[in-house]
Amino acid sequence: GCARVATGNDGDGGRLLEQLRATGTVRLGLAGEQPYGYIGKDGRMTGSAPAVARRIFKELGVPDVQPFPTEFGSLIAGLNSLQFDVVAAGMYINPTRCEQVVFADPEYQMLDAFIVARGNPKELRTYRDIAESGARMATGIGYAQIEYAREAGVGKVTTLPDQLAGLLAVEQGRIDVFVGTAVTARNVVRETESTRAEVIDEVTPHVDGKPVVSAGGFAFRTPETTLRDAFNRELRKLKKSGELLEIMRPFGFTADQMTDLTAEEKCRS
Amino acid sequence: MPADTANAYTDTDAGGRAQGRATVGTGTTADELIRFDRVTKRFGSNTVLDSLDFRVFPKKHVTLIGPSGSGKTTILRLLMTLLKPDEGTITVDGTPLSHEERNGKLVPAGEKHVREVRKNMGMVFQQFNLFPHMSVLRNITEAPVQVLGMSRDEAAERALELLDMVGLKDRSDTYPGRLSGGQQQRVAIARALAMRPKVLLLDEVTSALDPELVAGVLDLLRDIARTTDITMLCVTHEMSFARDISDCVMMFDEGKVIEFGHPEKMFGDPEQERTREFLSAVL
Amino acid sequence: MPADTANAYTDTDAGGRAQGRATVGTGTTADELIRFDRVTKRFGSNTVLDSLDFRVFPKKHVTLIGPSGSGKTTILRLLMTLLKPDEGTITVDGTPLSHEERNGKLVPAGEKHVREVRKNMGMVFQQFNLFPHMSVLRNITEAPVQVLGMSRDEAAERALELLDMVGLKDRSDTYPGRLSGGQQQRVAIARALAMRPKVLLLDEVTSALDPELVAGVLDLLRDIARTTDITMLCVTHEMSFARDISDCVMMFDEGKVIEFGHPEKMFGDPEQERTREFLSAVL
Amino acid sequence: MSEITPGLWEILLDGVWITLQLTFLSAALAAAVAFVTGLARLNRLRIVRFAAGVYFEVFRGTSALILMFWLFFVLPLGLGWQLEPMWAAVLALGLSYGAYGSEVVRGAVAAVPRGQHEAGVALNLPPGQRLWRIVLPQAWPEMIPPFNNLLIELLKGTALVSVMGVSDLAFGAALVRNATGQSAPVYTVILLVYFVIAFAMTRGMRVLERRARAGAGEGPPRRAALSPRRLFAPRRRAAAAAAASSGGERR
Amino acid sequence: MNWDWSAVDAFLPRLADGLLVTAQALALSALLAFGLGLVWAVAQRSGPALVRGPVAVFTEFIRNTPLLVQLFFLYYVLPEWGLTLSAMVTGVVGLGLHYSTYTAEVYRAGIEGVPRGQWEAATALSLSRGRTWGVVILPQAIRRVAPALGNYVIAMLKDTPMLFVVGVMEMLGEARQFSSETFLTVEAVTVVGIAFILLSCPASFLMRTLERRLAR
Ligand SMILES: Nc1ncnc2c1ncn2[C@@H]1O[C@H](COP(=O)(O)OP(=O)(O)OP(=O)(O)O)[C@@H](O)[C@H]1O
Ligand SMILES: Nc1ncnc2c1ncn2[C@@H]1O[C@H](COP(=O)(O)OP(=O)(O)OP(=O)(O)O)[C@@H](O)[C@H]1O
Ligand SMILES: [Mg+2]
Ligand SMILES: [Mg+2]
Repeated sequence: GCARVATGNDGDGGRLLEQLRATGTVRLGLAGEQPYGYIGKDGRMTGSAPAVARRIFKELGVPDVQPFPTEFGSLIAGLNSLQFDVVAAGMYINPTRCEQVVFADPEYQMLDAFIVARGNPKELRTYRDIAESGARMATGIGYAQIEYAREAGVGKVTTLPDQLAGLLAVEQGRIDVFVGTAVTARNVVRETESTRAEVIDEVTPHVDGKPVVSAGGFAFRTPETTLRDAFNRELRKLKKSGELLEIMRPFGFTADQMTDLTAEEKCRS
Repeated sequence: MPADTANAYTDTDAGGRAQGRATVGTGTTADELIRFDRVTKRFGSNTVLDSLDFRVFPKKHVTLIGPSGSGKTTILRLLMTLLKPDEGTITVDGTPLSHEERNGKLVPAGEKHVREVRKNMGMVFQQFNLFPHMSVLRNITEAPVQVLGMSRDEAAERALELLDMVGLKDRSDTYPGRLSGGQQQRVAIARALAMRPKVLLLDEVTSALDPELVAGVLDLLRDIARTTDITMLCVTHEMSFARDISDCVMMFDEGKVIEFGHPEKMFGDPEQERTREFLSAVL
Repeated sequence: MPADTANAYTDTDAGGRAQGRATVGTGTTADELIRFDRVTKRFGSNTVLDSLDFRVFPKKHVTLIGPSGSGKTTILRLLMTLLKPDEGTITVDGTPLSHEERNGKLVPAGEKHVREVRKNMGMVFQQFNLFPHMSVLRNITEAPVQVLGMSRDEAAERALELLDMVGLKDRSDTYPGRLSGGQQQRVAIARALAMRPKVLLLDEVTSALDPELVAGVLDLLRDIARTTDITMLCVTHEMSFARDISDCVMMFDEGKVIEFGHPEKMFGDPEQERTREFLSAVL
Repeated sequence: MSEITPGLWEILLDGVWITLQLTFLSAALAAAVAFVTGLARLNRLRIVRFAAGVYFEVFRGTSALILMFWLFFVLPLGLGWQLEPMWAAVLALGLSYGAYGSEVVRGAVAAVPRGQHEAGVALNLPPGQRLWRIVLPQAWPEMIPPFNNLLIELLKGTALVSVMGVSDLAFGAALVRNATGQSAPVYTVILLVYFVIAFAMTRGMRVLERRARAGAGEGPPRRAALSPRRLFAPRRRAAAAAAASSGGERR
Repeated sequence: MNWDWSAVDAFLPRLADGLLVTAQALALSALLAFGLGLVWAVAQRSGPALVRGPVAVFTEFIRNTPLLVQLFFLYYVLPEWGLTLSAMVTGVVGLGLHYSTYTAEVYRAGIEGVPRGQWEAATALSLSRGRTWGVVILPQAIRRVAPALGNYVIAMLKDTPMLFVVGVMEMLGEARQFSSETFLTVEAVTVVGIAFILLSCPASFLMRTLERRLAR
């Protein structure tokens, strides 16, 4: 079909879940970012978020998941313009984003990490270091890290399509530091067996002077609270049984990164 | 000789100084085939035809002569509705070209009306204007099929007759690009005749031809003039041809008919100085 | 009259049937300015010049005549190195055009060598070929400055002298597009002379001009022929001009010199039937 | 190229298929738009000409990428309905390349000699028939070479949809690059693939042109010699000359 | 449609930044396209056979493959081969190189339009090859093709948004950044779209006037 009519906000929690059950397929918006959602070496969709989504949507009676890879910066716009049904990219939950979409409860929490040249010549360990040394920093389009950097007083932030571009830019000296989530940064450096770059782990961002622990989750269009609530119920079951960690562990997640934070809390902070 | 006595001049022709209206042939107003009433045509500030009046009765053959730019082509193009007059009325077979009656009022002619009156006219151009992407046969049959609603077979049969007449029966499957100029012009004449027009408009049909090809085309036109009832309006510089076929020669200058009459008279002993000058230059 | 006795024919001219070598002027081989040795030029299968031999001594004025396509322009273009001969050697002022000696061996001429021998020649074209984007003055000074290494001032001074000579001193700042054909051609002549060539090649320099402009250009060339030492090779259809300035007229046909001699003789009483025919057609 | 596993090759192949579909569908839309707009720009009525002219100017003035962004992200938010990404892409490409194509149609139709129109009138053919049977068959062969250039531009333009997340060839390349962590193999491969597609399309258009000219009563065009520069786009010279002389921008 | 004028206000300063970058990128890549195109054209007209073939193949290749992919290639592949260009340089080189293959055709048409007699006159005056090109042929060729070149500058302008894919913060890049921070996509993208129409319509109108003037 060519044109679809939007479900629109009819104030009753949306009917997307019914529709998904009817078609049996849900489309996941991915950002091509490891480990959250990406295309693997075998050419198939993989990542923690699709894995979790597959499990939960099965429980919800939607057997099929279809990847819709796009750029991180286009995820929310793509979701709202109905190109896919769910953002499954481990997106950090923050107040600005909460104005645009509704989040399920986070499935993980995480600190940030820096990819820097081997030996960390500029000695960058915190956002403040970047601001003070005037190092050239890059991150992804639409990443939450842009805001964290601004908070710390970093003047200019370059944006690159993904973490691989970031790693290359560091290796090639185009930038001094690429900022991403801890697992992402660690994975990309490990996977490419980079000899020219290394990862500074566990960088804590600050907002309003207070340290922030970021937490990421699935996002839905604002009216679709029924679907979100159903999703949350299943997610909580997985958390309680510990199955969530089992699903996410192959992608580099650890018990530390499991969380009981709720979307509501993260939307407020 | 004043124009108002023109009708009496000879049996078939009017002639003389054209202060009033030039009239070719005799009959009542109802019989007139072509009638220009105070027709004025301007291009920008250039007045090409200036309140022109003339009439032609059926079956007459009229030759228009005059210096370059005097408006001969313009007259034919007005008749063919390729141009619209700025003032005045042109009537063909009793029907005005540029107006029609609707609910008792005269309104500017619609496409349908114009196409209806256009059926009376056929035109042959200096540059032939055959359709290069159609075979000779198709060039001739296309309009009868599309406009007159003939069947393809019927149209083809008639086209072959016409091709036979113009001496090109064996070239019916050829494309125009393969024909000589003279052959192309003969096809163009056949194409115009296929629509069975009442009036045939011929605009210097031989002047784009190599000299050795002119005779063939003129002979064909002589034949047509002799053997058919068709009315002809013909612009030509071939004076001997004009003398052969014309019932009347009209001399144009500066947007007016300055003299008209039987070819013997016009070529032999024209009254106007301007006509004499012009003829001595071209003869 | 066999060609090998040609040198004795008159003081300045050779003439007669050109079975052997046409020679214009007298002197030793070392003095020869232009020399064609068995030069053959073909375009595809069309042999335009067929083992052509001729010599011209300095300060002579030679006119080439012959029917269209006989190869007159080709000869000038070969001399100007706009074309290369297929066989044979062309020598100008003792230097072969298409070969040079390097380390005692004859090798095909390089760009530098060709440019060196080209300096001997100036050419004026039928279509003027002035540079439209340069002023008249710049047209004339460009080559002396770039090629001869003159200073701009010196070149300009000399250019103004030349413009004075051709009667266009006051138009030095004009662009060629603003000049009449005759004026353009006079500028082209000045431009060629500015390089102080030994030989001036003129290829139908008046045939692109309106008739009333021809005389001015020919008068200028007559002046140049009379007052300078320059050698001229001239293709023209202006027979009276050829008669005035030429020391020798060469008649070409089918790639050969079929006759040559003093203009009085050539125009008055040519020996070859072909020449007579040609001259009766053009005179 | 060993880094590209069969699964990844499959992604690229799917991408080629999407690219071909996109090219074909948007070319069809563009052709329709080009004919409608191009003929409208020659219409008798001033208002029709003006409207078509405005369309032409606006779409020629916009950047194809921005138009796509707009159709993808703005139109749905504003209107509350959403096109499938594929169809939004076809719409964006078809509308903008159709605008360029209208210039080709207009030029070719205007170049049919006046005498042909007049002969049509003299034979009393109705306006539609004059256009359809007389004018267009003669204009059509003239349109093919510039249409070929446009088609190549359109093929190249399809790569823009990858920015919108449509999984065409260029998007497939980004996925493969991300999966393998290596850029050189995959980008070299897909540049070659684009080139091969462009080459095949050019050859196809040449055949079409030869047919059209034969159908228009002309002899077949002279066979181009097999030099590398002619091998590709033998009629480009004419196109460049046209670009140099007429209002032709690149597409 | 909920249109937010305050969003337009907030975006305008960013648009101005983007416009500056667009202008820089356009100016530099246009210069590159003009220069390189001339090199291709001259090389194909009078270079040695050994140069002509490869130049022909190379320009055909560039011309028949997408600029977007070429940008990725320059940005991601060249560094693997040891040549690292900044985003801006990548954009300028990519855009300039791509369009040089178009301007080459324009120059070629222009050069072929210079009458043969001009070459011959230059030869007859013993002007060197370089001088013949530089003083006689090219000035005439370029004069006739100036409007066509201008049209390509407009086409290049409309392709500058592609540079944002390698991180050049031109107008569309600014709009993307702005909307990913504020989610005011409608306003930002619409404003950029209008900006492009406002830039390129008068420009192409100007070019057409120039063309008509030169054609006379
Ligand atoms: N479409 C037009 N636009 C402007 N002026 C025109 C047009 N058609 C004809 N004219 C002008 O009208 C005048 C008469 O033209 P017309 O073609 O009728 O002359 P003619 O008598 O047929 O001349 P010729 O013997 O040269 O064919 C001329 O001055 C011509 O320049
Ligand atoms: N570049 C060329 N390619 C092919 N054939 C050529 C070329 N130049 C000249 N020719 C042919 O060479 C022959 C001689 O030409 P040339 O121009 O020397 O004759 P010409 O004596 O100057 O004639 P004209 O009096 O017409 O100028 C002609 O048949 C011409 O067609
Ligand atoms: Mg006329
Ligand atoms: Mg000649």
